[in-house]
Amino acid sequence: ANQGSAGGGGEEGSSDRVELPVQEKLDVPEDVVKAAGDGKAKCDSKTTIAYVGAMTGPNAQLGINIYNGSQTAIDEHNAANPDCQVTFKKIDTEGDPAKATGPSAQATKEDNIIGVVGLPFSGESKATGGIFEDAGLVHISPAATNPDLSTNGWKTFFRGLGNDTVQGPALVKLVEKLEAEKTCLIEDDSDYGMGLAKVVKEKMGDKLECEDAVTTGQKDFAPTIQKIMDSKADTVIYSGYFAEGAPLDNQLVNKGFDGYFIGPDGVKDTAFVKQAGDAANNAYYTCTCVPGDLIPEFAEAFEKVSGGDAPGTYSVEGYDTMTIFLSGIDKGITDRKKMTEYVRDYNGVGYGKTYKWDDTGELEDKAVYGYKTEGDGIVSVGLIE
Amino acid sequence: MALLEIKDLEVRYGRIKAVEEISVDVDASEIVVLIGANGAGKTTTMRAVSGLLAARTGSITFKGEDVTRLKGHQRVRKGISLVPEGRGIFPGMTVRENLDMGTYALQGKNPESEYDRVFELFPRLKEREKQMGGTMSGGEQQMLAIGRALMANPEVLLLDEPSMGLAPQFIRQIFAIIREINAQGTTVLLVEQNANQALAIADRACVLEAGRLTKTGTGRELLEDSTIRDVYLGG
Amino acid sequence: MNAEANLTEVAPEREIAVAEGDTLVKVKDLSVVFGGLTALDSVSFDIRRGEILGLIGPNGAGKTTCFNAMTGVYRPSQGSVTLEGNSLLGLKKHRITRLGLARTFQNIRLFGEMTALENVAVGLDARHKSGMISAMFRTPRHYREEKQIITRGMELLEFVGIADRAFDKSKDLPYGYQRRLEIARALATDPKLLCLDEPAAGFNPVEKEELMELIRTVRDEGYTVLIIEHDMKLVMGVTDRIVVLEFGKKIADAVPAAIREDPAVIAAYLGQEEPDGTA
Amino acid sequence: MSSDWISFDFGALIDSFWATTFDGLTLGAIYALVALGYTLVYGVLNLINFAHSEVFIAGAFAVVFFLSALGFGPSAPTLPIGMLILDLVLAGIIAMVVSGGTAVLVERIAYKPLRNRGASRLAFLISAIGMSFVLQYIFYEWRGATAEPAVTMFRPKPIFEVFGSIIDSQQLTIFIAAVVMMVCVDQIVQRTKLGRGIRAVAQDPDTATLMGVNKERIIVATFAIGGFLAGAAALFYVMRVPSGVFYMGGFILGIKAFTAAVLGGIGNVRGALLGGLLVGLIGNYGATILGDSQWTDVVIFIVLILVLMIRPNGILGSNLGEARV
Amino acid sequence: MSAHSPLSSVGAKQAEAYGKLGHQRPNWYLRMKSWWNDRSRWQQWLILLIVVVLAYLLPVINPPLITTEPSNDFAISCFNMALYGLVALGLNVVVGQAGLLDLGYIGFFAVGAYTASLWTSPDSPLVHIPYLWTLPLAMIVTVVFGIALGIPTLRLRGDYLAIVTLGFGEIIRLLATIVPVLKGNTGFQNVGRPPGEIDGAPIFSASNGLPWYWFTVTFIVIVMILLGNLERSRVGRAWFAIREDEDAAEIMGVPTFRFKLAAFGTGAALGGLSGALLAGQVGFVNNQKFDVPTSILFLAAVILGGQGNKLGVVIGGAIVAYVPLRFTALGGWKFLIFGIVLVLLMIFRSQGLFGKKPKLLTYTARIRRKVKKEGPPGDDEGTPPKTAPRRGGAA
Ligand SMILES: Nc1ncnc2c1ncn2[C@@H]1O[C@H](COP(=O)(O)OP(=O)(O)OP(=O)(O)O)[C@@H](O)[C@H]1O
Ligand SMILES: Nc1ncnc2c1ncn2[C@@H]1O[C@H](COP(=O)(O)OP(=O)(O)OP(=O)(O)O)[C@@H](O)[C@H]1O
Ligand SMILES: [Mg+2]
Ligand SMILES: [Mg+2]
Repeated sequence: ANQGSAGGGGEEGSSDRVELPVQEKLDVPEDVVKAAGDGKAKCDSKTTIAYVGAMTGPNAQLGINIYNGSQTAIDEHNAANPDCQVTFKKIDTEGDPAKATGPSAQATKEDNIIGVVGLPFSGESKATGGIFEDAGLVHISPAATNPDLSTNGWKTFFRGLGNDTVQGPALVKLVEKLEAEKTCLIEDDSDYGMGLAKVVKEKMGDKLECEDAVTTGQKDFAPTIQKIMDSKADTVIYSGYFAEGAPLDNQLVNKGFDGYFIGPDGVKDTAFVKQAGDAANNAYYTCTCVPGDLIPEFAEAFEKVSGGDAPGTYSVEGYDTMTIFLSGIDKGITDRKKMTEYVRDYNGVGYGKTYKWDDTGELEDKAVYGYKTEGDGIVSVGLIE
Repeated sequence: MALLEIKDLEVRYGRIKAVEEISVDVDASEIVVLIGANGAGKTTTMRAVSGLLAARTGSITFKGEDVTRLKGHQRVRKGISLVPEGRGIFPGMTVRENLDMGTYALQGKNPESEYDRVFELFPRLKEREKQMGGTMSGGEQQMLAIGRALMANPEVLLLDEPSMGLAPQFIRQIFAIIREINAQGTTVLLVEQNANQALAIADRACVLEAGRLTKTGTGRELLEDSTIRDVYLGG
Repeated sequence: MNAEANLTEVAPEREIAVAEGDTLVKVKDLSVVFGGLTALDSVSFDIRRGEILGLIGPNGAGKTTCFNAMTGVYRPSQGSVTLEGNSLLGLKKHRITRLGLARTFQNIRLFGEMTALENVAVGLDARHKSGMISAMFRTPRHYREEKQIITRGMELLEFVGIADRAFDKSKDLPYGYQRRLEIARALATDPKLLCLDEPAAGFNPVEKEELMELIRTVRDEGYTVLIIEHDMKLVMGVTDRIVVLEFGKKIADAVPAAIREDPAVIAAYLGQEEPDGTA
Repeated sequence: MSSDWISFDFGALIDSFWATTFDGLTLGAIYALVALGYTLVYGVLNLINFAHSEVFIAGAFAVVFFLSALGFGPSAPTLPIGMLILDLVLAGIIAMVVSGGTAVLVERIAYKPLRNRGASRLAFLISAIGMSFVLQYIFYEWRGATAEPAVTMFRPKPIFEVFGSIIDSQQLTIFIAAVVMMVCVDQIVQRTKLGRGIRAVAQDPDTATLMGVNKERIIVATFAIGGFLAGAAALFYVMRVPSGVFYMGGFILGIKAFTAAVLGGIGNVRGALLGGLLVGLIGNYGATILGDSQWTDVVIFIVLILVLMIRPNGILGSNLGEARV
Repeated sequence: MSAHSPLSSVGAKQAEAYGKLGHQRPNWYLRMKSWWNDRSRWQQWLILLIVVVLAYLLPVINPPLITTEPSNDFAISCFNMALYGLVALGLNVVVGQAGLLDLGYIGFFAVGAYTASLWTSPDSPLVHIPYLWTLPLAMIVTVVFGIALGIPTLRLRGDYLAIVTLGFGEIIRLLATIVPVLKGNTGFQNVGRPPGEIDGAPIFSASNGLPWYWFTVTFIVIVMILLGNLERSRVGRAWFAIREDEDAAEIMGVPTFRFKLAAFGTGAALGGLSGALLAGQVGFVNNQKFDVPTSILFLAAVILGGQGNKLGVVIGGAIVAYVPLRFTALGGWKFLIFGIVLVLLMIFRSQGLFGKKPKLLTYTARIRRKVKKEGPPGDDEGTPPKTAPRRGGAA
């Protein structure tokens, strides 16, 4: 059903909307570190990197995106390095903090595991950071954005993306770029959504025309929409995930809303476009992630692993963080302590961004990209900062 | 051949054997009475005959047709009607609606004549046509229950302790009515604790003890039987 | 009845503070209205200590309603019910029981999954005090009460003649035993007045005979009994006095012999006497 | 400690009172349709059919698949109105068949065997919960955790204005269709032979059998009617929330529909309608007054508790005519 | 049972159901039961002791096949199982013993978890107290909540109570989201833990399930003893009577409202205790997972184990916790299978795996033996005695 661009949605007065130009291509940096390495690596085949995070449960999709990204890296590496077959282990937490301690403790107990990709969500990361810290097992979260995570003094925690304090201002910046005048801020009840919303509120202050909060799992947003329509806003910042964002945008447009719908990386997902339908045409997104689909070589490899799905949110980060571990293994690292040091001192370019951490485990590269809907996909409109 | 033949009936509740080896024949236009102490299995027998309980072994034949495997509602359609212990009035339906339910099995027809017959037997019901079944007094409920069973114009009417909880006056009235119904051609199988009066109107009677038939005879025979007198009729 | 041997043990602590014969319960101007229907219309009668009072009347006369109003199930629209001078109206049902009024049900309502002894224990508990804490940590009081339950409970079961089935689930008991257990359970609450609602319904004449015997023994124990029953033989045989209701009004209040002759009662209720007198 | 998390803004409600009301009624009509399913089954079997929410979502999946197959997609199609109505009616029928079928299946698998064994009421409840799990995770395994892509049936158009607020075509369609259906069901229960059978089984199943009522057939019919209504609700739900169909979708709506049934008086057909509309309205009003739609459910449940404190059997009382003795 | 009007009375229907339940009770069960009853008192104690010791050692033994590794650390899994056991024990008081259908038990669990977090987590502005103090505190707070919920609602019957409790659970969850102090999804980190260190490392840590498991099992043992005492007392009998027939109980002098409230409070306290334990072990509490499905899982645990049987429901709780941990790899299928198991169980064994009627009297052994010797067989499981017409009665 390729009705996204052609459908009747066009009539909504998008004439006075500012359209940001699409970023046509992304230059992959020369010095990008790829998983394959030089093909000459030697290592013990028991050496294991684990993915710890949601594979089932209501939030599984994000986890699967990451897992497939990591798997892409492993496949690439093992194919290129016959003498270094790294084992990849998947440990499911369902994204639930209360359930995550068991799997995490299990991961720390297995000595072969010397690095962990995960955990994707802030809640479970909070619940398990101490466990990894006690075991000295380094873990790079490819998706958790809560700023507090890096303030625990954990030496084994690293974040493969910018946190909310990076993305929040970018959302505001995007509003300015779009020359919108009246903005409503809608947040969900997730740590992520609330965290971002807090930053946006700090930036925009009284300039916000209206605010509302929705709940995870909600699909019918009548009172919220009523509020937005009453406020005559021309922009909505939705601080949350696509699962609620999509029906919200859809119902908004059905009620006659013709402004912008701006969301962060949690919204930026092709599923959003599918679910919101042609309503998604008004959507812009920010993401500290790199447009993976603009990197054909990555997208191709990824699709082989995912069974045809294009790279999703944080797939690139999944690949990049795994690649960091793999490059360490290729360099002969066999234990957790060395791996932790290796990651701490790492400075390399990935598909996504430059990976170099400060001493709290936050990335120094704070690039945020803007995106928008085009057709039934999402395209980059380039760096926002 | 008898109209209703119960043969070697056995019924269990779980592992509890409630009745066994019960065989009773009821001929057309007869009044047959079952008596027995509490828990002897009278109600169980009645429920098994009307199909509310499944017979474990044995058979029930009605007009020569084996109905043992038929469901309760199918037996009603064949012409077996039970006025259950406790009357079973639909409390949230009016008297009229309760009577209507009696004709449920008669594919669609609601012959006025049936109502007339019931109202003739129980003028009280006519007065209270619009009253909710549940608010009727005990005696009125019993009338309603019998009247409702008659609406289906059954060939066999099973009555389980119709006199229970009724004032003495009413009890006499109920027995008179049973006799009248019977005179109009309906076969009656009656369970009663009020053995004296029941046996007085019975053509034949059976005694149930601990789930088994221990004695059968005409009503008069049992009335005069000294052991029966001692155990069931009192001095 | 072998129970007679235990008579003194059944109610060891009972003391009949007031002389037999004075008023125990006073029902005054009691009315109950359901919607438009006056089920009970300004009924007054007394129950004297130590007597067996019969309450009879045609179906729908208001007997059960009267019972329910006394035991707190229905709220009367007017009138008063007092037990030894204490008003029962508006009290919680369990309070009424503790004040000394116990009843059985027209349809047996035992705790089916409990054993006979446990059923009686629930009744005995009405007089007990031990609560959560004392039970959890088995304080001496709890211990004393539990011991008492076993002895007193068994005595009561013996009294009504079903001690041999003390450890059977009450739903597994024969109907007659269940009726007796209901009486035992009610007695366990140590009532001043025991109310029986059609205790003989579904009994055959011989079983009724036994029940009469039991009721008399209960009275001899010092309990006062109020009984609703349609079986005239039983009522006439066991009661000391009879109150007759019709259409919610009291139409007679006299000794059995007088009731039997009362033309109003005959017209309203008894009808023409059958020769065998069992009706 | 901040205390600004709760504030009452009645002005907001006054400003958008009619719009909020119309919307609440529309939403409430959908709740009411689902609530009827709970109520009917409760009336007849005296048990909460916990799997009813999945019966509903099965219909919603059917609507989505059927309409997608017809070429409906994210944007509203440009069809002649006659065709559109035909398509929607077809979708509705299919949803009703699927939901009805699911309901009957649930009855067969999770209830009938228990009934034959005379299980306790709690056993029925747990069996229903088990069935609910089964269906939910069938959908989960089959379609994943993400919602189905949107199928938009039509873009709502303003029809007329009342008290300065617009009533649009979608609201009108849903409300009128739902209320008409419920009135029909009420008439069926009150007037037809089937209805008499349902009421009889509800009041006394054994005696109903003695009247010649086929209890099993009545029970199946009750589940089927409940299922049909849930199917219709599914169509309206997808109409209103084009991308709200996912494995937990039924559960979320089901709780509110069940609340509606209880609020009105469970077992009472008219109570379900009243309860549904009230829940729709209360939720909307509450969210507007308190400022956040997160309050919706809190307000609904608090009102439920308050109502039950005053009327322990729901507003209209329970059951398809229970004992008044 | 009302032999009087089996058609219309609920009692008779129940009797019918129970009669059939008895029928389903398998032979091995009866045999085991009689074997157990034949043991002398001290033998029973000894066996129980061995079982308890084995229970304590479970995570140490880490039996193959049974273990939840390599997906989940077994000691932590054991802790979760024990925790669910404790939860089931608490809910059983409400549902199994007093017969009050509670679909919102998770609410108390949540209150307990939040109490522990609010008074120990550095994220909370409140005064901080040692973690162990939060356990009684959590119990007190939940009891207050339980009573506050109970007073207005315990008058409601059956399903109405069920929906109200469900609403309560939801309200708690939503308030945890809405009220800023409770920090919604952000949650509380570094919730306290019991004191004690070995080699500088805390004994009770998130990664080490063993001490937590032992701690919880100890609670279970204590609670079971106390609840056992309660069961065989005036309180237990009152609860059981309420469950059987509330009206009759009230009329027999049971202050039903007070005892229902007591059941609610007791259940709430145990729910709160469990919640606080979870908060301590995970060390992090946010608004996730205090939802209706989890609450229903709790209920399923009670029914699965066999409501009314304390040990049974503990095992039921353990199973409910265990299955998803053991079969993580199955993804959503495990819930599907769980659902099928629930349905099948209800069809074939609706009283639960270990359903049995509790004993409600304490000092009956002697008298029971005496009655057995004199009277007819009073075996309360076996073939019910024939209800023959009783002639002459006790005379
Ligand atoms: N639902 C049931 N479950 C188990 N046993 C039952 C059930 N109903 C009856 N029984 C048992 O079956 C036997 C026969 O009972 P039934 O009701 O048929 O007796 P009855 O002769 O009608 O007695 P009554 O004079 O009390 O009406 C009794 O032992 C009774 O305890
Ligand atoms: N809850 C109620 N609502 C309406 N009417 C009622 C209610 N309860 C009783 N009645 C009516 O009140 C009258 C008295 O009923 P009650 O049950 O007291 O009669 P009774 O004397 O006990 O009769 P029976 O001998 O049949 O048991 C009856 O006419 C009855 O229909
Ligand atoms: Mg009988
Ligand atoms: Mg009466």
